[in-house]
Amino acid sequence: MIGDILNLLSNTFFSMTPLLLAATGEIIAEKSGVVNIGLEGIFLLSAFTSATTTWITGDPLLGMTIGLIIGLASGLLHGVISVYLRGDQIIAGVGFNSFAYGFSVLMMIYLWGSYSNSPTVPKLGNIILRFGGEANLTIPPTMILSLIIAIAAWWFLEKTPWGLKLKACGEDPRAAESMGVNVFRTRLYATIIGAGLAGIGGAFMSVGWLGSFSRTISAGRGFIALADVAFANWNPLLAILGAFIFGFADGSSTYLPIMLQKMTGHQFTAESYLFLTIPYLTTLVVVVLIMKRVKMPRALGKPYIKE
Amino acid sequence: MASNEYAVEMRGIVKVYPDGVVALKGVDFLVKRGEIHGLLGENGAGKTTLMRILYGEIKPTRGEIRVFGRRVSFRGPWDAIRQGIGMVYQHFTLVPAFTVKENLYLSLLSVNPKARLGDAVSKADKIAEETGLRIPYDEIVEELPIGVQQRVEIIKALLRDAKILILDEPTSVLTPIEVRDLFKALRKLRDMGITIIFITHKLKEVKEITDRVTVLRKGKLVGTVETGKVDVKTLARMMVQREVVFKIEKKPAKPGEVVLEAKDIHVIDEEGVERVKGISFQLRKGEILGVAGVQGNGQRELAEALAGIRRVSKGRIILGGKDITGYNAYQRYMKGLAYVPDSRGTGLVPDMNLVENTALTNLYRILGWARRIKWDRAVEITSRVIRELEVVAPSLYAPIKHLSGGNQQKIMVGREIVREPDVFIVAEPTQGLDVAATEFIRKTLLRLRDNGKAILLISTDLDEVLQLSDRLAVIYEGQFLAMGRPEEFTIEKLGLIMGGVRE
Amino acid sequence: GGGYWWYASSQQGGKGATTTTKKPVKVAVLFDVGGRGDLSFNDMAYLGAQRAAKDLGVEVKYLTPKSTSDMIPLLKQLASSKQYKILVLIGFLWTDALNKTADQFPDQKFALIDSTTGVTRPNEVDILFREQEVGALIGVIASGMAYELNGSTIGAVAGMSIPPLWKFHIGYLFGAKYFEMKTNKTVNFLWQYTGTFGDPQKGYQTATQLLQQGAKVLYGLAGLTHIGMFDAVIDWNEKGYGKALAIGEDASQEWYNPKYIPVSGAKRVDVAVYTAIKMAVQGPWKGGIHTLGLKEGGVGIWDLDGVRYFAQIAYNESKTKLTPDQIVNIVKQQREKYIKPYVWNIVHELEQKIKSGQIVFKTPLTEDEYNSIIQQLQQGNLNAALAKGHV
Amino acid sequence: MSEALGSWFKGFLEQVRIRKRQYLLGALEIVLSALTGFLVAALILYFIGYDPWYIFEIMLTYGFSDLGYLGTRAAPLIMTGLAFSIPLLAGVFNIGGESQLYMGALLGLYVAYVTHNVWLGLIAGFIAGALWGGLIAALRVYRGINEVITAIMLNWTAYYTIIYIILVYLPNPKQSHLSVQIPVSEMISYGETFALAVVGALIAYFILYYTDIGYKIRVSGANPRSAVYAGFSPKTAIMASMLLGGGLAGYGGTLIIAGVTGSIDTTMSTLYGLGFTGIGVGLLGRNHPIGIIFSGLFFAGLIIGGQWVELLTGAPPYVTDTITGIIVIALSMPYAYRLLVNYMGRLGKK
Ligand SMILES: Nc1ncnc2c1ncn2[C@@H]1O[C@H](COP(=O)(O)OP(=O)(O)OP(=O)(O)O)[C@@H](O)[C@H]1O
Ligand SMILES: Nc1ncnc2c1ncn2[C@@H]1O[C@H](COP(=O)(O)OP(=O)(O)OP(=O)(O)O)[C@@H](O)[C@H]1O
Ligand SMILES: [Mg+2]
Ligand SMILES: [Mg+2]
Repeated sequence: MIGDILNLLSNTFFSMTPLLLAATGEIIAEKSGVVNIGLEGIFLLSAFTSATTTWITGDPLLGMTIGLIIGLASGLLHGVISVYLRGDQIIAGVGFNSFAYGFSVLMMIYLWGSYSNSPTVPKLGNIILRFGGEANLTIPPTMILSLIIAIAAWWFLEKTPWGLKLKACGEDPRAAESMGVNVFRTRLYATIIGAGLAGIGGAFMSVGWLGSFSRTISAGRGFIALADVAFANWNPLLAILGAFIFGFADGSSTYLPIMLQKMTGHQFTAESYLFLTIPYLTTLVVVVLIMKRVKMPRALGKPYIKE
Repeated sequence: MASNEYAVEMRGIVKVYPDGVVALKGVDFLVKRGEIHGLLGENGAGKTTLMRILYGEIKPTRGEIRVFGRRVSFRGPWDAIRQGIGMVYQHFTLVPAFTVKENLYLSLLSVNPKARLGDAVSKADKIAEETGLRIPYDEIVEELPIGVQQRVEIIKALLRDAKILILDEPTSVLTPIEVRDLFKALRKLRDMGITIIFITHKLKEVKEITDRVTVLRKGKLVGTVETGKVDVKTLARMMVQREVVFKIEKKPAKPGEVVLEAKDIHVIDEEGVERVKGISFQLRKGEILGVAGVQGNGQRELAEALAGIRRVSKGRIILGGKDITGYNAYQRYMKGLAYVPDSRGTGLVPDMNLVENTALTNLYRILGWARRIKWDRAVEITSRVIRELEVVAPSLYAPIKHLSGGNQQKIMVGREIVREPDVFIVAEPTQGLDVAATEFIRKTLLRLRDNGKAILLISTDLDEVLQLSDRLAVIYEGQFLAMGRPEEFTIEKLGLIMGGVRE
Repeated sequence: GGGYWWYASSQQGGKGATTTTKKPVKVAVLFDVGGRGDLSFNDMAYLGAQRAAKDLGVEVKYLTPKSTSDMIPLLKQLASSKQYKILVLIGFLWTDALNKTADQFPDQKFALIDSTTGVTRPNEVDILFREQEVGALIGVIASGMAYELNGSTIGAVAGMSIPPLWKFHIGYLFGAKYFEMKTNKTVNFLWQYTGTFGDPQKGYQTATQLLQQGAKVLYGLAGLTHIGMFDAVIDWNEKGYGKALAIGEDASQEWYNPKYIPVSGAKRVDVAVYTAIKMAVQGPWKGGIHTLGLKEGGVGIWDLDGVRYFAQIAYNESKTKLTPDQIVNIVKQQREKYIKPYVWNIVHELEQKIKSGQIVFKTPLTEDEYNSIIQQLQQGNLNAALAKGHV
Repeated sequence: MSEALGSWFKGFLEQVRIRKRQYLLGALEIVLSALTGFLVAALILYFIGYDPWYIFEIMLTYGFSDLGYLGTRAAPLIMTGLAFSIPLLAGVFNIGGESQLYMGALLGLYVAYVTHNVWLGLIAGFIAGALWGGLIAALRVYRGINEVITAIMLNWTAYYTIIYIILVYLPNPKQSHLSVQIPVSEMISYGETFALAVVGALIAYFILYYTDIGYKIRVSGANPRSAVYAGFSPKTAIMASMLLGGGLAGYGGTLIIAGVTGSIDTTMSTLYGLGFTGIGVGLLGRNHPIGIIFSGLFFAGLIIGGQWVELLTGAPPYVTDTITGIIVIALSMPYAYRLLVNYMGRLGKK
């Protein structure tokens, strides 16, 4: 039993990590007024590049670094489009997702002639706590990193002058500018950093978790991360909670039926689809229960136009 | 050396906005060191545009700028700020969701990145000392009265030790008392050697505070004169190129029966604060009831309650003998009530065009079969507004945000006037209007009254209320402290009562 | 072991290739939504088609529809183009579209793989599989392996609840119960639908849950999703949480990690595709519904040649650093280590029963039917899964 | 009614006349961005070894040749496009079009199946979608919950629940992977499917720009404070926009059932992804119903043509996703091209 819980927690730690990283990044970007729904795409590209790098060099850490860099690059692209070219941030994101999906697989075909998945590559190690028997807890270091980043992000936004400037850009760019904040540059940097974090998340999926890239590796998690941002009411600390709750509920959605099956011997067929709704309904219920009025940045998604 | 006698030299400034509007057609603008320099001009003359250029917010299409003799070309306000330029906008540029403290800190950072929150406060305190502009620190900006917000704006600019301070229509939302304090502060600043550029439409103020004045007209320079050497009439003529009458002749009122009656109404706002504490009054046909008071004393809430935008927590409202307390705004407008809010941010939809904005309160008049909107009707109405109020606009279909403040105001007032309402509630109707427009709107209000309309005029402009109203009420902390005929009040007396002092 | 059929055909094919010299015949293979890269029937279909191209010298074109709403228009356009000797449709999603178009194009040949319209038409062959048969063999083997890992629980990571998986489920459970019956060793059985064929992380999670509940052997029936299951099993061993093995399906997937994936079930979609094309271009063509099972070599357990064949492909795609020989050797050792002779005996005996037609499995038509079969099996009533004969 | 339509049409022409320059610029922008998109895509294709021009030729010729096919493929996209854009005008970010479409399809299918009447099905579909959308709106309006969470969570909940319902309550005894089916005799033609979609879009256009509720929706989105001032409640506007948007998505879902498949399969491949594509369709249509009709057709064409690329060139289908992605990105920044145009203009003068 205790073993089950620990295992459930281990699962949670894995599945919450990319969510938390991406959500934190997105919060930073959105606080500056830029929304980036291309997270799914960033996950894919970074997961792919980091897997590739690791495959070539055999060094997952280097792989993850490249994943980060690709994330930053995607951020640069989205930043330039939505800040300087006043592009529609949502369209750009939608397009980027489709591009990333197609492109990562094309590259995979190009490299390995494979339509499905990359070769298995070495993975980052995990912290393993053994409590005897089948009671083990697996903690991916990246998860700890993601916690640190989330807390740091909160501190940065709430406690530092840069944070204040950044938030001003998301609240009222005109005011911010009149107070000498360079809105364009701030937004660009925020977008780049935000995407970078998502990049780490994507890299984690392939070189931290599975040890290979497959074309559907992100499986909608980019959008869950977006939901987490709103769930957290744009507060990185709450994003930790959100990611955890979702991750835990997600784990439970497979744990419960298996558990019941083991106890009762009844095998779930169609009903398993109902179990699969657990994480989504849980999140919804939690939100309905705890959510007070959201405080989203007022200039969110609106390009800053001076004249 | 010669060039250093000037704090600001702008020469041959041309500005063409992206949508092709030519706002400035080669303007020369020279400001001496340490003077208070007035900038006058009709609505849409280009004052704000010129200042936004000086402040580096937008780039001139052509022309050269020197600050303290140095040739400059700003990439953004942050450059201007480093050159010691500070600006207080017509529409404030504070982050509404931040506290005063945070706003001040933010602007301090732009000149001193190593500053800490504490520094901002202490520095602000010092400035408050010198200038007498007192402000709270921990309040959320958007919850502050306009007057206070403006003080924050000014201190914000001074925090960055601005040597040149631009004020765009600072007085258009202030009461005489507030204006007096402001002027005191400005004089102190001038004595401290700070150069001030002061935009206004109120010629009295120009005479009172400025050393020299520059007048713009339709994006061209009319001239720069020593304030001492010209009288108000001359300035007005320079502005509008025609004679302006300042005393509007006013027939005696012939009040008819009561059309609007408020019975002990109370209003509680979002924060649960009671903003209106039991106000009763009767408004008769053919009379103007003025409400004077300092911003934030509940006049906004009173007006909104009467207009049906806010629920009353207690009391009744009777319109034309009918109890309309339960009606929403839309229904009241249909019943012949009209309301002009004190804030364009409320009254207008910036991204919608003139026609759509006119439709806002005229909606019920342009609905056809199956609640269909007859746009051709809307266009007619809009054209009428534009014609009758001489609105300057690129086209019927230009987004309203591209109009100058004054022209926006004209649309907002005009669209109500053309409805010929029986009861007309107007707040700050001439806010930010040039003399001509002001004159026009005041005349219109009188005309409506003579045609037997009932008007409730809420204004911080005492000249306005004294000049127009047949009866006058003074509001203080949600109550009418005094009610009487305008002759019974002097400006001084009013000021005292508005400050809460009963006689 | 499995695919006799394939060797047979490839030899014939050799001849076929030499004979075809004139301008090549065109055929089109229309994948399922999602197309290649599912590590399952789409990829297998591609193999078969490629081999057809090589052996029969036909020119094969491929197409992946974006969704089921594209299928009817595409079929119509392709059929009326009269360009393609045969249109090979992969996967049950095509069933309805074909059913609605086949009659309008009497002289266009169609093949529907892994499903049937239930209608016999002269211009249409439907080839589907008796997955229960391979499932059953795997069930026995898995149970045996579980005991070698001194456990008694076997599990499966399944994709979505679709007809082919119903059949796998029935077979797999039947096999486990058959093993129980023959050895009186109880086998605990865990089956989990992940609701997706494309989410390796879900596969990983589900697998760890199953392993945590004591499963020793996991059967992968979820395409890409069960790649995650493989990874989970590998990690489980490497982390020393316990010993566990995985089993692949459709293609031989031993190469992914021969140490922990000693065996996979075969579902020869490639053969089906190949045969369909062959019938169309070389004849004799005969419309109708064929089901392939152990007897026809349509399903089975990959033998070492099969393992080597796929290891070679993976090696060429540099998806593994191990050479085919190395892989085959490891697989050989692991099989010897974990699949004891007594298990093979049971397997062969069951295989005989099936091939000889002594027993025939039921094929459920609705979720209800499927459920009731599963429940009775679970209660130990093996015959509930049989349409003919009994054990 | 005719009077209404008549003068509405007059008004429409009037708008076109007045905004000619605007519309021309818009068109120019679209053309320019499409070109840029194709250019960038071409480079990438070239570098990974495909012949871009041949590929584009196929996408365009095959994508836009079979009009019936194009129309039906566009129909649901137009609807989900509207489902995103209409709420957006009221200030709501509705990415729930996906599941609003599912719900519509399910109920539409059920009703059409039992009543043997597609039209009742379409109505039912609309209602189902509207209610599902209304749920999101209600949570946003009365509980202040951000619509993005609600939408994403409801999307997946609907996805799995519908599969369950089909497997357990609406199984098709003949084809085990399908839901019950509406008889072919009852189904509508491709032409009708598209026509019905266009009608839907036109009605949306009429409501948005020629009725008071539409006007209220737009005002509330553009400036809630003004809406309150004018005496209409932003909350009502949000509800209305979501009911309308969701309803149209559901209607679109039913259109697929009624016009194309006649049933839903238990892997949801009949419906999956249409809602998400709808986001792109709506925004590319500049959130304007008429524009959305065209962007819907555009997307449909790319999808259709893309399938042929694989058939004729052997290039993987992912080539199309890549190209589409790039083109969409290129279309996201009209301003960039305005800059370009202005710049050219200035060069011209010099
Ligand atoms: N962002 C803009 N885009 C296009 N035209 C603009 C823009 N801002 C102002 N204009 C136009 O430029 C002209 C000058 O505007 P400006 O605001 O400078 O006038 P102003 O002198 O400040 O008037 P007011 O006294 O009413 O504030 C006006 O005709 C206005 O319509
Ligand atoms: N009398 C008042 N009491 C309390 N708050 C006020 C008062 N007047 C204005 N405010 C708040 O200050 C903020 C800015 O004031 P105001 O509404 O006049 O500016 P605005 O909405 O931008 O209109 P405009 O465009 O005319 O400046 C608004 O959010 C308003 O809520
Ligand atoms: Mg101005
Ligand atoms: Mg003004």
